[in-house]
Amino acid sequence: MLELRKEIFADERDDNLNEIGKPTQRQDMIGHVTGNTAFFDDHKLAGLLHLKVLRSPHHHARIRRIDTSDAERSAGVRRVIRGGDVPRNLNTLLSLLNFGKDDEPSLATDKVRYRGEPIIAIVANTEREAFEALAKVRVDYDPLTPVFDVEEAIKPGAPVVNETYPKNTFEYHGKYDHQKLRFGDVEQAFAQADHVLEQRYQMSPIEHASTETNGSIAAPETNGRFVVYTCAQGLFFSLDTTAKILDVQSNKLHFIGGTVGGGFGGKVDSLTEPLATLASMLTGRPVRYVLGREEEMQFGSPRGAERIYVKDAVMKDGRLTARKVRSYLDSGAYTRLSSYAVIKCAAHIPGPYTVPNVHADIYCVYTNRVPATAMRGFGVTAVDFAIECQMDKLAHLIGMDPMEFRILNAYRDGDMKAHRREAKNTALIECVQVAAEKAKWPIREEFKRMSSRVGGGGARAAIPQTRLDGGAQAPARPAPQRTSYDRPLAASPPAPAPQPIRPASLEPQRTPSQPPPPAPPPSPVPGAQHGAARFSSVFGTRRR
Amino acid sequence: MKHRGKGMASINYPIGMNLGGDPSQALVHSNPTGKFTVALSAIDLGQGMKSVTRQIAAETLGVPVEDVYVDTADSDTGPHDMGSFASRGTHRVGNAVAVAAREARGVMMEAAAEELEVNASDLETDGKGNIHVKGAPHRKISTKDVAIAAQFKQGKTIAGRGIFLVPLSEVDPETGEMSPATCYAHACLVAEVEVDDETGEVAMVRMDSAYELGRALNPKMVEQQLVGGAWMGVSHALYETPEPYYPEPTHGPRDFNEYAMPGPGDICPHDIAVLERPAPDGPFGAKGPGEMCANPVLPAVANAIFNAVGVRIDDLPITPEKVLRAIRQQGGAKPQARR
Amino acid sequence: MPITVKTFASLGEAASALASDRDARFLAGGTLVMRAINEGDTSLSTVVRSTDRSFVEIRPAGARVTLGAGVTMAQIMANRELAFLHPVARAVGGPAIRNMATVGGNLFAPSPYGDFTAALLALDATLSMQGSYGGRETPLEEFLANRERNSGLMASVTFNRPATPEAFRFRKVARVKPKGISILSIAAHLPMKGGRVAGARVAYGAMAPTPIRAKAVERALEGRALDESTISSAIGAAAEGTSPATDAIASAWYRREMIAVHLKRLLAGTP
Amino acid sequence: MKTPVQFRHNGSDVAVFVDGGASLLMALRDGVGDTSPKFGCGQGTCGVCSVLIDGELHLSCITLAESVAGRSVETADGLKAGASLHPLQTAFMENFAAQCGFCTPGMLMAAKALLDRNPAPTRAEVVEAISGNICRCTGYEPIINAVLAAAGNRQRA
Repeated sequence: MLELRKEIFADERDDNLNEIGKPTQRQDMIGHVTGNTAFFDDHKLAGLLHLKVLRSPHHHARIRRIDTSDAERSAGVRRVIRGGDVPRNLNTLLSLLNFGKDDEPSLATDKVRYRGEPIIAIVANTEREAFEALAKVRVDYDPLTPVFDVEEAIKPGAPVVNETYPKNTFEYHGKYDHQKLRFGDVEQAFAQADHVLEQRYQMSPIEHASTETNGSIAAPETNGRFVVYTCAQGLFFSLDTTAKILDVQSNKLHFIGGTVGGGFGGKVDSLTEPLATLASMLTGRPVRYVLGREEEMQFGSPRGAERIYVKDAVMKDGRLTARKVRSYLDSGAYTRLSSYAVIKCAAHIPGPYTVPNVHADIYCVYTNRVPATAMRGFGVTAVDFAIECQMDKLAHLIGMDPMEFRILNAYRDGDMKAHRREAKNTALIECVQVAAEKAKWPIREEFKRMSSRVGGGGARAAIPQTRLDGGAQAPARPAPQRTSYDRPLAASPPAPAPQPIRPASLEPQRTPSQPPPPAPPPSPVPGAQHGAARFSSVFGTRRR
Repeated sequence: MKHRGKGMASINYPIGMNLGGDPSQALVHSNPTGKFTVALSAIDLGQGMKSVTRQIAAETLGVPVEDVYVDTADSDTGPHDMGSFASRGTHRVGNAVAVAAREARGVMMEAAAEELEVNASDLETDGKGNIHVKGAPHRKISTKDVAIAAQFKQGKTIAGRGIFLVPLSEVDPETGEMSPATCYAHACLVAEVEVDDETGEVAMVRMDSAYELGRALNPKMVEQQLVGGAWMGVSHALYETPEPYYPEPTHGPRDFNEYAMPGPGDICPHDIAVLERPAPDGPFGAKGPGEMCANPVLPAVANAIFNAVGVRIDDLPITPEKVLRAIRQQGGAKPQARR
Repeated sequence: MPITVKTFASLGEAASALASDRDARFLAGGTLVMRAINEGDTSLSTVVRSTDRSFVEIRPAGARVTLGAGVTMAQIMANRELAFLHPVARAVGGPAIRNMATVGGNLFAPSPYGDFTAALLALDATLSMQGSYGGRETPLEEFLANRERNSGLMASVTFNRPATPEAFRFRKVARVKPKGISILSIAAHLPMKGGRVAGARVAYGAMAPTPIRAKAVERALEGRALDESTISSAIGAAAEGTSPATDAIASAWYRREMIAVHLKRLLAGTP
Repeated sequence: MKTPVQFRHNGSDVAVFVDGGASLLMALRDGVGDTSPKFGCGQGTCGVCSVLIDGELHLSCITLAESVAGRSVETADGLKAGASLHPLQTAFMENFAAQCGFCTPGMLMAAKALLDRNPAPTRAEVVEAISGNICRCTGYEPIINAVLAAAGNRQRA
């Protein structure tokens, strides 16, 4: 059941709209309920061939020899594809954004780095014939010691998973094995804290488990082009990745997709498009490459596991004064998108709270498992689990209500965030207040009166002097000039930062003075706040 | 014996990715009878891309939603879009569609002005397929007639191009200074669970939540995301993983019998409040509910389990085995203060 | 080579076809064989079927019930005289699977599957196997002991009708509701004579590579009233003789810990 | 070597040639050209290929195509009566019970199998009826509500 709480922030909206905000029926719904919606696999082409890949049974092994002679003679086989047949058999997805080094082959040649890594592709008339041919491929391996634990993998002398990154960590800024976040001085805050709590959290890998598995169908089109029916979550991302791996011009490829049976991040890797297209080029026939369910679950890329250490400093009165995070994202054998999740994670620390001292080191670590990829909230979901469990423990530790503890530390408009950008358009406090009300979770009056729009900025907008690694200091910066984000409302003088609240358990009778609720805003100028009008502020060169 | 407990968590979520710049494009054009097509390469994976951009285009053009059809995704006809991930669709593509629709609307109004012999600035749309002089609704012309005139008489193209780009944000190697996103969605969720202290089984009792996502462009589709996303959050918290004994890579599930997710018999009531604090740079203020809806559920469930039986499980997923071992280690369930 | 499908009118012919071709598999409900084909099991090149009526027959009359090996879970749920087996049949898969899954197939289903077989074990089932030269009877327990090495074709299964409806109890424990695969399942036939258990048979699913009897539990119950002391001594013996697997759903440790808890709940009649 | 199979498909007779061991799902999608049943696993564990055979719910991916010879097969593609939607289809639309839409055809057939036998199911009966069908988008709640609505039974017990 969903209710719209229109009265909250009403002064910031113009709800006088025709189509926006209406529960209009989905454009695609009738296709869904009639079964007429066409997914990639619903395009039927004459003379369709089927592609299956041989996958490594080892977690980590050197490939000594591959013998495909029996497979090539097997009934119905049109083509056997080896790594050597792939024009550019080394890629990394984010190379399209100039981020990271090519580190992953389409088909392994010298070495396999995870169980399930593709080695040989077979193109045959039927799926059965492709399976029979796969069973006839002979591969000799020299098994190597695998490493599965992120903290084992970064120890000196650990087996090297991926030679592109010999330290088993992604390289940031050409010099670091992790991404840093530095704001203030956490060590000093720990020294002065009433309580310090350090805990370890483990996010598990997760399978996207879309009901439609990954797959694509590639076929020769007119003018020497190839059409590819795909389930890709990024159409040009997949097209350009395929063009790079096959070393063809992008306009040789015509990708058709856009209607996907669930993605959740599991269809951004172009797991099938490059090989299906290559197979179509090599055979001149339409080729279908669809993962089976076990393949999808075990060898399609999952959400990466994360091991997160959180160390916090908290005062008796509930103020969070420092947060230090060390996190290891398990990227598996190749980078895919984990290197980016690390950046997203670093920017997210310390969560939606204003903490004067923050320190984070986030690592992208290689292990001998299926490469991880994007999934719904990756880089954030895991660290939110860690931070919010930690917040519950801290509230318990100082005897404060967890809702009130969140409200007290919540970031507010005008506060400076650890990644050195001003917090704007914040609404955490209001979410906590409404959730408490819905759940009939009692919170004290002064907490019900607090607002994301009051009490931020001022001293809280400044950047503290920051201790950098190697002893250097980044200078403090005073509160920045107001930016284009600020609304007329901000004209009312920013109230002082909230007074520390003594936890009820210590002194229940004492209720400190709170800033008054914001004055009722002026009634909106007609049109001035129309959603469309607001776009004008988007374009141009606003600095974020 | 069974124990009930409540836990909460609050989160924010960055809308969109930012690595190498984050652009989306859209093209909007009218057919000769005033019906509009939005051409995209953006992907609909069920989140409702085709539908939400359709409403944005209709609102901006000032025509009924039935007069707009969204065509996606064909790389020959749809202009570039980064893709459907990072909760960027509504915000990035929505903005691009709004820009394209505004350009098309401008041509449409010029063409109408020429037909009505007034200044375009004196005209407005009624959202029902007509354009009329402000304050004089009887002096009107239908979008159909405008399109026909533009096409066959005036030689005008009622069309628009739109792009929305979040420029590249450099990341400082030493301090991590960066602009990871342009706006943030917010949420707070309360989970109530029931824990069986003999088996370690955790059953969901109910969820109450508040999600702030700028603007609910379509409340029903927002509800789809939030209800389904919270279910996935429960699944992450209590059930699923392809590596049940991580980091040991053994006993991986091979099918939907072995891959545990909450069944229709495991779900609980979920009451949701939606707050709308418009993002200054969002299409009609919208942010993106797609990913963040699952995030508060994981910690809220873990915290509820502590409230119920006094054990902290910091290692996902929180299986009955982990809960049982922790309760045993603690010497039995230790229920905390009821909420 | 491509797969050949051979359909026979009689089970005897089907059995001979199976015996003469080591790459042949018998197709009943399809839940095992069709999946193997879809997933590229190349060890299988012949599919043998039979349209023999007896294969899908239910003979519920009398103290011993007989089910053709091709009888589906849905058929059982539709048969009033088999009410005592309805909870067991309902525990197998979802509605579609129950329209396909057969009694015979369940006997071959690897752990943690085979909850129906556990019930048959508690009801002292005997199997009639159709070999290429005539049939033979095999106690279910004996069949399971060397299940992989059994030759011939399952024709039907015959088992006890519980003395009274209350005398038969079944419980399946799963993570996912209502259609999860087993952490474990327990079936118990506890006929009472003069307030005491007479002829107890208790069986477990998912507590060993195949469903097994819990003989120590049976001993603890036999000849005693179902009171607290009896139940607690039964619980004490609950895990005896079990060798559960660790899989994606549960660890061996957890299964061993849970068997006592759920046996207690089954015997005490608590949810 | 292909084998001919004849059966009734949504009320009309069809004949297709299949490979040995081919599933009904392949026969429907590649032979008949009805793509409303989907491939989700080939294992009988997800339900997106659900169809009715002689009125009973079956998983077409683990049904041998030859085994439906002479029988009647219904798919989501046959739910409509001419141009007008089946009450279940209308209810799924009104309740926004589909997102990506991939599980929807199978889900609809599971629901039809229930309502054909039990026109006024309880919530528990609906839950049981769809328990073999995986949906990764919706969290099941809107689907359960849609089936109850189609049955004209809003009871939530």
